Amino acid sequence: MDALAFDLAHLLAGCLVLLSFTMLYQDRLYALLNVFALQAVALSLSVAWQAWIQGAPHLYVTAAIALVFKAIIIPVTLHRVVAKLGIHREVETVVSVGPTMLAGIGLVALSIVVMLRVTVAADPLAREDIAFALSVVLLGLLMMITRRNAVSQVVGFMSIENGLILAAAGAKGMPLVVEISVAFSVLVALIVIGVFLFRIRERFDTVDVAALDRFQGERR
Amino acid sequence: MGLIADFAAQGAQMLLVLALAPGLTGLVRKAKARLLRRRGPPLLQPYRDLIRLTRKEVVLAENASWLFRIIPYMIFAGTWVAAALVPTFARGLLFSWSADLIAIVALLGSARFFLTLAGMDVGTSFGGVGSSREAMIATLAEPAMIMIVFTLALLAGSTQLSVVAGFMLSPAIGLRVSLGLALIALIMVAIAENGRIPIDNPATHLELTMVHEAMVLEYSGRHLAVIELASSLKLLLYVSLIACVFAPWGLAPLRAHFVAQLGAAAIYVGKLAVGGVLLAVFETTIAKMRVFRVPDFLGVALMLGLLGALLLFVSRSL
Amino acid sequence: MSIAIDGLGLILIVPAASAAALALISDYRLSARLNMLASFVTLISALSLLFSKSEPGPYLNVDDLNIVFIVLTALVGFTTSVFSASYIGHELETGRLSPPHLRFYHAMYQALLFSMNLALAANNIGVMWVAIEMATLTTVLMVGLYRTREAIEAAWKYFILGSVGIAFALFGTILVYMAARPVVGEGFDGMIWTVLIERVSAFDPALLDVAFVFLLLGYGTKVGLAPLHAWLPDAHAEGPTPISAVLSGLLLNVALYAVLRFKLLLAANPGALAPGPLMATLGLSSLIFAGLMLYRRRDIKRMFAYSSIEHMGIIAFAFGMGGPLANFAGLLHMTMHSLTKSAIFFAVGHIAQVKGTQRIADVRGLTVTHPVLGWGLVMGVIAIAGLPPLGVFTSEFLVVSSTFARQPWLALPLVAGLLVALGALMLRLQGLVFGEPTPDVAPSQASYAPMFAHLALVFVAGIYLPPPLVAWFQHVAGLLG
Amino acid sequence: MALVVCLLSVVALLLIAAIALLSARAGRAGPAVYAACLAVSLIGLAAASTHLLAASSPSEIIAPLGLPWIGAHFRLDALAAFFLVLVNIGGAAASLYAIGYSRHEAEPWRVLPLYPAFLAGMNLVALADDAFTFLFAWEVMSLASWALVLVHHRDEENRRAAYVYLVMAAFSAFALLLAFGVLAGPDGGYAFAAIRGHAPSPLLAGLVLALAMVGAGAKAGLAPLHVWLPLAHPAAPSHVSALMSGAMTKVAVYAFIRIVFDLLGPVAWWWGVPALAAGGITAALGVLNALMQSDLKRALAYSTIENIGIIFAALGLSLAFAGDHMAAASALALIAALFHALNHTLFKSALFFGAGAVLTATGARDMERLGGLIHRLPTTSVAFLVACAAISALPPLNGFASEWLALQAILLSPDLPQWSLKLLAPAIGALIAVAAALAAACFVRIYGIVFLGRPRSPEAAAAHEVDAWSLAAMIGLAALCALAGLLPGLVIDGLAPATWSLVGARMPEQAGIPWLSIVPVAESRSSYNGLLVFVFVAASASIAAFAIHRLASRALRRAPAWDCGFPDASPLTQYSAASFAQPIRRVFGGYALGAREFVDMPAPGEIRPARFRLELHDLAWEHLYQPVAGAVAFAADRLNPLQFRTIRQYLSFVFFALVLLLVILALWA
Repeated sequence: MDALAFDLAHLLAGCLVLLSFTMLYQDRLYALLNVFALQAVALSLSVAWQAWIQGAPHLYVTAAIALVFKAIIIPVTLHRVVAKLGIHREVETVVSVGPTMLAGIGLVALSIVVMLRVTVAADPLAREDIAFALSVVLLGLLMMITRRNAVSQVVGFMSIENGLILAAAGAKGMPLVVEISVAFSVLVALIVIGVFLFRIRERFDTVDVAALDRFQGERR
Repeated sequence: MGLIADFAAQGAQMLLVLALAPGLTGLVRKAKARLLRRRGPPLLQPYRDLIRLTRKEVVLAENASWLFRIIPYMIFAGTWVAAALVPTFARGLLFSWSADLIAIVALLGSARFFLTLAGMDVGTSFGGVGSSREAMIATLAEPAMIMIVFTLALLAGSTQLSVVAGFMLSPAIGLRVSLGLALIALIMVAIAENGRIPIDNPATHLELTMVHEAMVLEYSGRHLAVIELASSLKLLLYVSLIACVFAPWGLAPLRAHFVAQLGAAAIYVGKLAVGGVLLAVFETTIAKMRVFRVPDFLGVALMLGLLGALLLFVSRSL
Repeated sequence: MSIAIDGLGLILIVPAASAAALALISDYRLSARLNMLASFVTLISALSLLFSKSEPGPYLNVDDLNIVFIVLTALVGFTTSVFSASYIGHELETGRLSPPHLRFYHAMYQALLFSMNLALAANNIGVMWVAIEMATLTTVLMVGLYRTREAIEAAWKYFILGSVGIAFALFGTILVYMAARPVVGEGFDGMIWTVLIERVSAFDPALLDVAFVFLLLGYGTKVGLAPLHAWLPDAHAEGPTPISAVLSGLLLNVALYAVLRFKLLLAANPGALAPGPLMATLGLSSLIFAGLMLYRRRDIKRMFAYSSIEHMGIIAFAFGMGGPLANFAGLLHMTMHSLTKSAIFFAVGHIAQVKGTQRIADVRGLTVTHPVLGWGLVMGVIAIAGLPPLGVFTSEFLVVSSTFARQPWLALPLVAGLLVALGALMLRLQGLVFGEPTPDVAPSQASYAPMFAHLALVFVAGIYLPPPLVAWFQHVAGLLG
Repeated sequence: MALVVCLLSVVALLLIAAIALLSARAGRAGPAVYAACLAVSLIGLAAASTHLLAASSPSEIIAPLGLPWIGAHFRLDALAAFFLVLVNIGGAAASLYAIGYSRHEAEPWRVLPLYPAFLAGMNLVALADDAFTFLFAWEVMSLASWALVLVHHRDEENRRAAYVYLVMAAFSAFALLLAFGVLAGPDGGYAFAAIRGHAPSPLLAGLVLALAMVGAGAKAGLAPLHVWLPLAHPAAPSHVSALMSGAMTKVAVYAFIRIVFDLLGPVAWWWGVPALAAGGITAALGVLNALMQSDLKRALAYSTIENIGIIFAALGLSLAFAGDHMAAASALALIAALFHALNHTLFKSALFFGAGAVLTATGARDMERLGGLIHRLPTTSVAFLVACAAISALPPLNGFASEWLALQAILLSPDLPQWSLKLLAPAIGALIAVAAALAAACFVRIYGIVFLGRPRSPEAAAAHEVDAWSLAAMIGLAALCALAGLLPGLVIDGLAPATWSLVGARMPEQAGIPWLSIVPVAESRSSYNGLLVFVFVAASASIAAFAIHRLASRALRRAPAWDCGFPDASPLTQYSAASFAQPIRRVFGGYALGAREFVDMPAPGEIRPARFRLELHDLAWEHLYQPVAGAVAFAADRLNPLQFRTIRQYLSFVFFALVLLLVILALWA
């Protein structure tokens, strides 16, 4: 494993984390979607690179899925959703961006501390990947809980999934990665469909999750 | 032979208390009257009353039950048996083993139980007044009595009256605080139990104050006679109880000679007379207290009894 | 995957095939019968597993740990299909469902059974993950079946929370693989359970710890441990009652089973931190939280959903305490709870149909109008409250007494939680079955057979446990350490 | 052999329950079921009493049930045999009574299947010899009685009573469960034989003692855990009330004795202190409350609490003696406790039967609506009177015999070395004496208001005597009360094996003593002869009656009551239950019951009526139960909003849980 491979993988993984931050930073839905598409591209690149250096052809499938499905189809669909449902364009935040960013930095630090401490046995490449993947996951979750409307939550969830795929690809020689990524894509697809077609629209005039929650299990 | 003698002694004692009881009541009345500068009824007046009552017909309230009619005899029997168990002039009587001090207290308690029931049977308001007040007094007097029994039993190591009396005779007994407390408590209890002033006034029929009289208000004729006899028996019982515990001198020992027993009987009558006069003096010197001050009076008795018992419990190890 | 057509294969193939077939049949009576038939065949083949010992394959394996759960799943799946066959017709009449929905429902039912059987029988942690995700998706679709606002709300909540949980579980799985790789080498072996458990002692403990955190939170979300429980009450309350029964009776067990698998790993690794305290804490919090939440419930199904949370808490606590007694109790409690709770949901389904409402306040005096149903519910609730002569008592007896003997200060909150929950359950039960009865809206057609079958099993187990079962449990309890 | 018979009788009872379950709706199943229960109870009674009187050695059976690796242990020793006798006497009497009484039951199918199960549960508790079986039977007993309390479930009050009862029953079961957990140890030696093997450390022993006090006490009605009892016992049908008060509370006493005397190993002197104190306080408090009730059955339930208090006080004394190696004294106190338990079963069952008869005859439980029933219910009134006299500890009945033994035991306590006991024993003695006196007052009140005087309502005026079965049960129990009071020696000798097995001593042999007296320690110390006292009283009473009737007049005339010259028509001018209790309430009520009187007396000339209002507070309810319930309600209210959060907030819970755990991991090593 030569230095270039390591650096490149490192760089790509770092890109994903960076893009997650950028997503946290966005306050416009369209921009958010674009950044997400970008992250998907970065993901597919890094997966492809992993496929190259690990010599694992099946990872190319995963990369392809990431590229086609998440970099193109999903963002486009979500653009249409936003347009169709006439969601107001800005992202409604619970916590304002500044504190969110700080929290995100804290999360990245946490994940690096945890992961680097525990993966001494694994090879350095895997360590970096896992650490970055964990931070991407945490940032995605942070996004889900600090954003109000469904689209941005879906995006947050998908970035969590990006992190997972990154980790799966980084884990050298891990079997079933393709199956797993496929399964996940199904999940994501269902969520999007749920937002778009799957009855949400015919019931609610907004996909603001708060509206979904207005019925709170039991009427008080 | 011995057994027959024992039976004779026992029977003699029972008849003696029965014969003396009205006399004691009469004595107290007489003494009180004299102290009040009245001539007062003759000593034998109670006997006359009893006989006259037994001759009269019974006037029974319409809704009086069978219980109402048998209760007088039960009261009388209970009191009489209790009185028979107290060593009056002789110790170690035949049946003294059949019941100890606690049993005597309980016998009196059962007499009271039925008396209070009788008060409620006809369903008049006065009966209820008497019964409920009697019950209230009993709830304090009986525990006090039990505490006194504790004290004596702990001193003598027995709840058998004969043994207690014997112990009191023995030189082993010195002057004891607990005994003093017990004596005072016993006197207070005796006053309460017999419905004497200051607890109750046997001579009154003033509705607000009467207790015992209110319960027997509906009785008449022989029933009333039996009840009156029973109450004077009770008075006698308490006087002789105090006498045999705190002044046990002159008690004839077990299976004593006939003459000795006669002498003892004479001494006993003397004791009774003294006790009766003392009671009369006490009653004339103080006034009747309100019904709801009675608990304080009896509470004092209970506390004294408990104190006496506690002192003994603690001092046992010293 | 290549699967020999033995019992192991059948429990997967039969549901899968019948799911496909049911998706095509439109007549709901026929499909309901087919549903029952398929579940029955599954049950038979699951029972056959008891007698045929098969070698662990790369994907599938049957061992002492999962055999009991496979049989239990097949059994409850069968009884529930019987119940739903008699239940679902009524829904059609009242117009809450339409024939296409029913077609979908039956297909999904078999798909759910398939995925649960797969998750249980999987010898590969990746396969297990995929199967559990499938189970999640199918149940989400079924919870949303009624298309009421509430149903969609519940389904959506379940979906989002479940997906996040699934994501965590996947991350944990990846970490486990990474921990395994240095020891067992790259490739398939790194995910095959039987291999992992043999070599686990050499794994890097620190990595296992992190992995277990993710797995516990991930699968724990599916188990419904507080504070990850939020999806559970609504999903139970808004879906069709047979699905509520399957959810409480089976799916929670499957998720917990997954947690147990990984607990086995940690238990077998000397260096790893003991997972016990973590599970015990989560369990205790779930128990007390759910017990208190029970008091303010107004919806019957939601109340019993909270009681499921409570019992999952008890089970997690038992496994967290560890030791042969507590583990035995935990396994027993899992079995008893799934039988009892599904029986209770059967009864609740009847009640909802007869009285036309799920509001506790609108149902009274059942023992007067429907003695069989009412006393059946009484028996079920008594069982779930942990009172004899029913099986849950045995397990709670073991949990409490063994805990108190070892850590008294832990037993006190445990007992307090149990008492609080019992108080709430009994309070509501008295309101439901006693007092002046409320009028019916419809006659009850559904059959009582499944409910009483379950209760009979629980009753027998409360008095007499068959030695083979005990042997299984004791062996597994030994493994769980 | 006897053990087998007892187990078979349990099985038979369960079978009866099953049959009743299947055939209960078939109309007239009631008498048959109760007759069957009666037969089985008598068989069990015979078996247990033969085992007890023959003083045969304990026998054991292990059935392959319950916990698989332990099995269900059953054991019949003297103690168990005695309590089986007790339970089965109660069961037989109740069944006999119910053969007639059950005809008035509106929904018999709610009672029939549960009644035999209740009996079976009580029998099984006494037979159980391992913790699991014990608690199993214990809970079955509680559940069956809970369902029986709910027979008249349409009444809101009854539902509430049943709920409180069930929660308290579960509480007591959990307490016992924890106690057994300590005794059994971490590796779960739940068999009593194994537990007897090793004695726990003093600290653990104290823990077990506390738990046993709480667990058994809560079931038996020991203050301050007694509050459920006066709610639940009256709510059930009367024959069940009788069983609950007469038998079930004794089963709780049995649990206490079994754990503390038998399983807990060598006794320490201080074990007696809590039981002694709690017992004395319970006795006084219970009877005071009983005096204040106007509901007949509730008053009886409170008096049950009083008797439980006396029993526990005697048990505490016995523990103290045993701890100081005064075996004989300990045996005396234990005998007093057991004897009193037996007596309470006898007279309390009879009293509840009487209350049931009054209920069926008049439909009223409120004493203020009763009166004059001695004319309408002649036989019932006799049996009830005997039971009242017995529970008021009047010689020569059985209540006096056992309380006399208890006082004798207290009189031995000065020999105890510990100062705390020296001070406590006489104080408790005083409390018990007060309780006895109050009990007499209480039952004078009950009998006087219900049976004597004039009827206070038309129902009472039109009452009719109940059926022969009920009367037979009441008369039989009254006869047993008299018998046990006249020949206490037989009971004491019968109990000797139990005391042998528990404290290693017994009271002196009573059978050989002349005139059938009983002598606790030595004749010079104290002796009592119920038979002789009875003969005396009877003889002198009849002599007096005979003499007067013979020598003086026997004339008798009926006339209106004189009443001091104010004959009044209305029965309402009689003393009522409340007014009878008023003096005692003024004396004791202020402290013990928080009794408050509010008199609103209009000034002269005003026309508005004067008003009198009375407040009674059950302090345990207000200071123990309500705070706990309030705390739970508060927590529930605070937590409830968590049901109404948004998905995002739920997600954030998950998120924070994850972050927390990760941080912990990061800080771990």
